[in-house]
Amino acid sequence: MSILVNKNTNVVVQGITGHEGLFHTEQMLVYGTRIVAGVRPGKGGEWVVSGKVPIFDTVSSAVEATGADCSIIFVPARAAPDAILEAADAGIPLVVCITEGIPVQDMMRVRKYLDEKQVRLIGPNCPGLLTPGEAKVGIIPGHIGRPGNVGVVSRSGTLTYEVIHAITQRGMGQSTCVGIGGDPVHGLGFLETLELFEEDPHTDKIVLIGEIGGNDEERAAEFITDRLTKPVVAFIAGQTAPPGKRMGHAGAIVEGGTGTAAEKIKALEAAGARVARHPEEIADLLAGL
Amino acid sequence: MSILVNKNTNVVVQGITGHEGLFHTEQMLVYGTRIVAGVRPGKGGEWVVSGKVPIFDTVSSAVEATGADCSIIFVPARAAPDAILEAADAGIPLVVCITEGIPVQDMMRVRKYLDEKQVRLIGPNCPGLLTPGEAKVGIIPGHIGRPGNVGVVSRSGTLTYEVIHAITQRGMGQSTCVGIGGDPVHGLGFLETLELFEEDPHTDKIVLIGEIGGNDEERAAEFITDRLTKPVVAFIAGQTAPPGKRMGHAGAIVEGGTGTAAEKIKALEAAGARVARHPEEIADLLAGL
Amino acid sequence: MRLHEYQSKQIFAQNGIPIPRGRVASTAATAKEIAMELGGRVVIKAQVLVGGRGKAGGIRLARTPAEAEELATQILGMQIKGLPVRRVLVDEAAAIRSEIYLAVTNERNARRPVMVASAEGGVEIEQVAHDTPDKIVRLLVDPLLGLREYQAREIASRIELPRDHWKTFVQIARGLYQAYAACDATLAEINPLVITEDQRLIALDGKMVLDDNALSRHQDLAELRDIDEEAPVEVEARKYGLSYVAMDGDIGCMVNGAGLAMATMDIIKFNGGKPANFLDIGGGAGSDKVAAALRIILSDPGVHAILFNIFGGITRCDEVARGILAALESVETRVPMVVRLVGTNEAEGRRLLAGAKMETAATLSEAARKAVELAAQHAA
Amino acid sequence: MRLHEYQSKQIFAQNGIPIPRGRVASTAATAKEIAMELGGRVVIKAQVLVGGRGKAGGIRLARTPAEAEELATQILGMQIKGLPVRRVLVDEAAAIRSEIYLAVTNERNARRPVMVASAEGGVEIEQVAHDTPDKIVRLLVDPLLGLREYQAREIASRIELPRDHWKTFVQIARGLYQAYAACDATLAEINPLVITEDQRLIALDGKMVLDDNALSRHQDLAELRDIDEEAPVEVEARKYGLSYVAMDGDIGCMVNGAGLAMATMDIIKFNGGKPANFLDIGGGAGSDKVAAALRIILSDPGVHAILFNIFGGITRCDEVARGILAALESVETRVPMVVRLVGTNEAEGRRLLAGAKMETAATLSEAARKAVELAAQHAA
Repeated sequence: MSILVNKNTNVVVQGITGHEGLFHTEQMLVYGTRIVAGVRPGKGGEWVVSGKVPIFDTVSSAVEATGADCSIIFVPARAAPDAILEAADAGIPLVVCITEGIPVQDMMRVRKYLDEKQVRLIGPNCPGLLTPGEAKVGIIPGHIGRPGNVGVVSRSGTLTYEVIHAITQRGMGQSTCVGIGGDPVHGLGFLETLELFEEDPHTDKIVLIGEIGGNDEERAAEFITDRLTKPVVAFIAGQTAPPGKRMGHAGAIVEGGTGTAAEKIKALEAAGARVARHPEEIADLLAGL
Repeated sequence: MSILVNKNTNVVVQGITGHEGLFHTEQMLVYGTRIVAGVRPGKGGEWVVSGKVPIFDTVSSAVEATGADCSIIFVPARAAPDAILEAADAGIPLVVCITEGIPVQDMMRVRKYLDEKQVRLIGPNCPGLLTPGEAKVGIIPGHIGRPGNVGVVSRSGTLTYEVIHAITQRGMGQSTCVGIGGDPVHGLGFLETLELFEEDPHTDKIVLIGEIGGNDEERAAEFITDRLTKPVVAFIAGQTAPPGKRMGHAGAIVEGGTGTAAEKIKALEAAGARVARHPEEIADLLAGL
Repeated sequence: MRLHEYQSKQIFAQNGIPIPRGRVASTAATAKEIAMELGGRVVIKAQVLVGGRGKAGGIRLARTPAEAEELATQILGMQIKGLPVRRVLVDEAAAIRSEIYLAVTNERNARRPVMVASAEGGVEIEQVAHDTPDKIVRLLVDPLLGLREYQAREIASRIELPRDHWKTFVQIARGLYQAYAACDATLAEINPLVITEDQRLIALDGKMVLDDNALSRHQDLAELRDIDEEAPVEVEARKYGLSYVAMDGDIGCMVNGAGLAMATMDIIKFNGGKPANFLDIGGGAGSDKVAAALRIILSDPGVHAILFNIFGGITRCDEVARGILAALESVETRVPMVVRLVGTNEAEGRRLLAGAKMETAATLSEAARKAVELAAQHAA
Repeated sequence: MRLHEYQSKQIFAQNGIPIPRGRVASTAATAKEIAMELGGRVVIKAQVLVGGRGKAGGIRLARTPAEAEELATQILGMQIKGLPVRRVLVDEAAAIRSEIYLAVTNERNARRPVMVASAEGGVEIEQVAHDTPDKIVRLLVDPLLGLREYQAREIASRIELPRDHWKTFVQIARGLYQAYAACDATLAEINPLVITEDQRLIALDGKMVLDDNALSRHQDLAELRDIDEEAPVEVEARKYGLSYVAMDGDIGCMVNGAGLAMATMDIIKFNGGKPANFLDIGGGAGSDKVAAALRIILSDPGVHAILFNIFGGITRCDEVARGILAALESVETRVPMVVRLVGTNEAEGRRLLAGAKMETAATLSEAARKAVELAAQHAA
């Protein structure tokens, strides 16, 4: 079992003919993900990946022809807001946007529009989803995961891979790994993901990887206190980050004295989460649960 | 009994210091309507109508101080879209906009915004509401109505007064009279009003006054067929109107061969409504029900 | 307010839509000059604000500047549906491979803008809609987001536009939407949008209708109004804030309120007569407004009787009666008049008018019957 | 990207916000000229991209052109928080009656723009927020509708602005929002917005921070970047697409991925060391990128050791190792290095690097401990 994606998820890849799109389509296919279609305006009717995946001009035509129920977006930042809206308008219930560098005001408008629709957005600027043994919809290296009962949710990319890898190395496995992305305005957050893990009968423990900036972690802590029955191990990156400086991710910035790692750690500890002091401690704490 | 407004409705008047606003505020007060506040930015703290009505700078402060649950708008067309949004944001559930001449693209944006809110808009470019004996929120001459069991809904102004007057003259009375307005994009339509009349235990018969343009009447006919149990007398103004010409109301225009009176009459007759051939027949048909 | 083709196309061009090279001329000599500048075959197009120019001979192809001059002379001498042609547009002729229809207008039910497109351009879209409705693509636009690129592509895909043209088509569709939104249009239409033999997309004809309610915030557009193209009475009516539409009957109508005005016309017809106009004098009928309305009605030589229908609500009947009396002093009337006053102070109003040379009526039916009768007598 | 005060205020003025008369000068002579033009008391303001200019003596009042020249000379010779002052803004001095705070920024949780205002302007808003939170008014804006007039009035009402100023305030607030939206800003701030003795509202100081992700569509704004105001290493890092933030520790870090880079700094601190920088080399670490990163790290004389932390996912460890080896050939290193490679092809990667003069580590903790140790030895 898993949340969000599994082996029956039918995926359409928006921006399938680009360098990244094509590479990761192949990787996802190798992993066993059901990639049913690609979209690239003007190339409808062609095929990619040795004739395995048909290309459509529009998401709506891809959905009509293939019944795709999940989209992954690799188009450049300039076109990505449009791509998200197109997927939403085509009725796709789950949209994963890998694209980095979308202006934040664009994302505010997109989110406003999506709020009226029945659609879940993951990302942007995220590594996507991995349900080990079933499907990968994103760019998380598939081989580092292993089916299991740990749900992983994170704002980060490679740090998440580290943690997944470490969990696997310790003989444990993951139900689903969710990269929610490093942008200040994004889709699915910690709250909604924790809720999904809480409801998932095959997730028994949860790893939450936060970082400086915003107060998603503080709100997650409230949720942990109020609603979550499953144990959580957390880590907050950026304990040494100086204020006012963007640490790579557009959302990783301490502004006006808020969004510090110290606050987040305090909130999570108060909520009963085990907070690792450094990333290697995560798997240790998890094993001890 | 009535729909939408009654003697307990607390009304705030937006644009109370203007010529129209002040005049009709007095008229509404004379009728017995509970006018609890007026709004005019920059004049907060003053009073109008011989110290009877306090002025506030913003709708939100008026609502806070007086608990107003209905707003009527007399501000000029340029400022009216803002006035509607302000009322909606202040949490007012019923907004009546008398203002004529609002650009239609403005109204499309306003409606889009209102769709997300729990607010009912009447108008714009409408005469408002009259619940005889209880309250008038608008500009319908109060003395022409009389409490009774006929619900009146209309896209017109003076034509509606004619009909109300004629109904009263024949010894019948009205539950509520609703002027939905003559603009192509407006708030409450025939459908929603018919639904309210259907649910209102004190409304037994309904008069529907339509006109050329759009297909609100056709959709009303569908509703009459599908859901309405109460008898309807209808009249459609503009049987002699030439195509492509705007007949006074911005919405009264036959475009591309649709929106003709003939089509509307046909649809309403097919739905079982008695359709008057000229306005004086309305009260006759009603009396015969 | 409707814009001329050449005005609409200038707005299109400002919004990135390719249009043919060309200019407007009010003399045949200028038309010839423009043809010479363009250096080839040109199309001479009458600029009048009515449809059916082509059928009326108002659009002609000229192969040489001399022919352009000759055809311009002919067209500038024409009247199309009663309107004299005062200007022609001289456009470079295009070699047309195929014709598309593209427009944006207001969808009342959805309360949103709608893009309308068809691979069958160059003809009346109503005809296409009637004959082959599935050839028309309709796509609603969120008024707060505007037309997005993917939506324009969706349209291109659904009208089966060859993929080579998608990029330009997206630009044109978004430009058209932009023109519609920026100008507060109720219609912005390209018909036809052509694919030329050399594979370009060009807006060959253009039409824009602007929202009269929004003109006050578009001073530049309001100035494009071509008063020459309007019936002088409509120009006069607008000046006095009157809503007037000419019709071909013989009974002039003066009514307060648009719905009531339409209903008055309806009852005239029901009684066997024909209304000469729609006229709403609005609320509060001062004598100058009533006088202007009277003059406008009487300027139509086909009018043989006038019917006043006034419902006194907020405005009292006696006030209106005084307005009518004052107006009658300044306007000479040549036809019989029937007045019907109902509502607040109706008795006093009728009493005031009894002295004037007017028939009064208690009901609308009676008023209509009398007006029909009197008009017939007067015409005879 | 942060704009200078004078740049921000020019954008404000373009959006209808009143600003003081004034110009920017890079010499004291020009400052004197401007003061003469303005013909009265002027304020000389250092244009540097850091806060606290006032406290550092970078904002001074001059009563005469001569004094303006003198003060400009002083200020143009200053360094503020390490940044040399290269330009001063010479503004007409205002007689201030009261000071207001007004800004628009992104509200992450609500995913909307938020207007922030306070009657307590002229001081750090964080301080006001901390001391008297109820003096701060916050109002969310629908990003699809923008700031409406009634919302601006609502703000004016809630900060208890005298009613005489509402009209101008509404114009200023909407102008500020417009500037924020048109420039893709993440912050547009007027602090203080003053009411002058003669009852005008003026934006006395201005600050704009732009969204780096949106600069590609604002070429004009991107050109406003003042490279002089940035640490040369940050300019260099941006050139190579590297994300670099200087810190004051002694252990340089080179990591793939932002979260992992932060975590690496955290573990250095956990092991008693201090990171010298944040540096994310991103995915696919080619030798030129690694070399540039090395040069940047080594340009900091405080660096006494370098820690490479690479997680090989899609990018394989052996590829990264080759990138490092190639980079080492072109850059002379003067400090000990520790490398930790994990993930795809980690064994091969470690084998490749074994030949280089680098310590390797199997775990991040071990790598951090070694780096801390080596840095201490090197510094000694």
